[in-house]
Amino acid sequence: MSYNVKLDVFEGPLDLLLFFIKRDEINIYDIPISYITQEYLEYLDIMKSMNLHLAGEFILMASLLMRIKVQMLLPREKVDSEELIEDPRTELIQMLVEYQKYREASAMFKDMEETQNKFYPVKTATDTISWDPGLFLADVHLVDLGIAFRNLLESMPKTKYYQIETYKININQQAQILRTMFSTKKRIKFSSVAGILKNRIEVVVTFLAILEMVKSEEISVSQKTIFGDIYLTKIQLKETNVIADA
Amino acid sequence: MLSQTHKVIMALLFSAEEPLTSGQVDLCLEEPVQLDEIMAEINEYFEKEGLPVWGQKIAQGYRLMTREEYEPWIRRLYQNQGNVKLSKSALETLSIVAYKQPITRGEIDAIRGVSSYLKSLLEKNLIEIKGRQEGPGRPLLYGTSSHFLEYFGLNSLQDLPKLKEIEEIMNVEIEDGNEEEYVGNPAE
Amino acid sequence: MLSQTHKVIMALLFSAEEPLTSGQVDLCLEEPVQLDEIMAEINEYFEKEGLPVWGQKIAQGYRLMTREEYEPWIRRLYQNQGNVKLSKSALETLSIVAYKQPITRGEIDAIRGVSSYLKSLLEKNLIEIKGRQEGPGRPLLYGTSSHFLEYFGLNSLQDLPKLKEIEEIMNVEIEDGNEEEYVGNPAE
Repeated sequence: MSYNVKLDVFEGPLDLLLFFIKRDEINIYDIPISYITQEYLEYLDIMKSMNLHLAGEFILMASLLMRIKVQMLLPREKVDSEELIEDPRTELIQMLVEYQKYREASAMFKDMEETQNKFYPVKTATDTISWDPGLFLADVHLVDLGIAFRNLLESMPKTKYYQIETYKININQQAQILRTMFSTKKRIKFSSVAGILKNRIEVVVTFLAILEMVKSEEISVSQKTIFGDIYLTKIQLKETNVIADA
Repeated sequence: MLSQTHKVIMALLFSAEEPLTSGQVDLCLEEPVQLDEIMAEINEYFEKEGLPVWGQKIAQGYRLMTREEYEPWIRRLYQNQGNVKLSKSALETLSIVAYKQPITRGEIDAIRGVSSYLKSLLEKNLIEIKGRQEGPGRPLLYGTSSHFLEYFGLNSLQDLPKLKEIEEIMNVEIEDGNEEEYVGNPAE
Repeated sequence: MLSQTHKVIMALLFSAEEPLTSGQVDLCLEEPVQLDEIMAEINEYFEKEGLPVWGQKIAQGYRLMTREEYEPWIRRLYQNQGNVKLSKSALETLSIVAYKQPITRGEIDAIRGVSSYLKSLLEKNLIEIKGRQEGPGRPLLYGTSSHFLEYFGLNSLQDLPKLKEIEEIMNVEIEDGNEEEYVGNPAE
């Protein structure tokens, strides 16, 4: 089988299938599934042999085709003659018909584009009129707003963020704050600890400090109900070890 | 000869950066006018004088455009930029958006069978975000913009050829194909 | 009556985005023309017909202008066509206010790296003062207005495209250059 087809012309698996359907004058509502599967797989083989990367959608379609083929080969169970047997091709046919509709429509858009491209809008200079030039330049849409913001974030020097993160807060320091709190109380609610923290980073670091202290058996944590407040309790016995570690 | 009203409307047409609507003309003139009638007269005048322009009814308004026959010269003026045409996949995506709007990216992909790129259509101002779909994930909904109408020379979305008409074209093509050949295919 | 050359040059003048130079005209017509003479004749024609436009000679060439006496109407047109357009810097500022509100001017400037003018956005009622920040100097806090939501067709601020969604739209574009090549990407 020879293919005089440009490799890059197919928009996707549906486009490729429609190419076979048109080329071989196949009735889209009665696709010879075995034949078309073979054509499709041969095409994919050619792509592979040319060391071309196949988009996942093409592989997916291959498996759909093979599934339909198998379903059609299976002997159908006897059913009530009144009942219609669902054709395994139905879903594929619906997809192809729907896609073909818009593919035809896009050909029409192409014609319309070509026609309209022959007209050029008349442009008059307008500098005799005074208006606010800062507010009269470009059409703005919602996505422009998002893109503008995203680009600004992108262009900001990244180091700024890191400076703030590594700045004046670390696990040891937060652990020390907790130890100070434990010097007057044996048990502390986590919510009361979180209450004095200024931002998310402090909460995260403090939480890490708590985990460290639990790991070194300096404190224990407990909870009475699910999603309830967490209690931090100082473990007296291990105190000497911890001080030695610190 | 041209009346004062004709001249004022012509001046507005010349200076407008987007299609001039009847509402805008009424506002500027501070009295209601029959824009369609006046534009018909202005177009008649342009034609009679052999001027290289016409007022096109587009995107719910009128825009002054050069006549088709001057395109070869004007194109030379723009030789370096030229009119960049939309790619095949952009046109496919756009036609799905046009007929099924408002639509999510997932729905577009499902019809095309591949993932679609919306950025260039958004950048060219042909489609825009129309809101979010209710339900899980609340995905963004896309639709066509008013520039879309201008770009394709349409007055409104109702001027889009009905998909039914397209289906009819397709059916004719199918009937043209030879169906009998495949009746006895080994697959069945 | 107008000659073909006059009409072609008129078409070029009408569609040019920049002042039309004698060199450009020679290139488009593929023969040298006396642009000054022809433009004088075209202007004479406009005058005689009472058309609301004329070709103005400036340093770089000729450009199409509307006549001064139509300014009052055109001004009104810009006032109601132009109120929905934003410059790049206004857009940047607006996007920061939209996504980071409530925000102080200092914080906006820090993100943009330049000082920002909020006056025009305030005048256009796209942003508004939301209060004052606690702390030194108690600077004013800005946020978007309900008109902003209306203008962008949003139900609430939660409907703003999320940064993740913008990333999706932007990033996929890297492959968009290959959009005709879904099948044909070289593996290595």
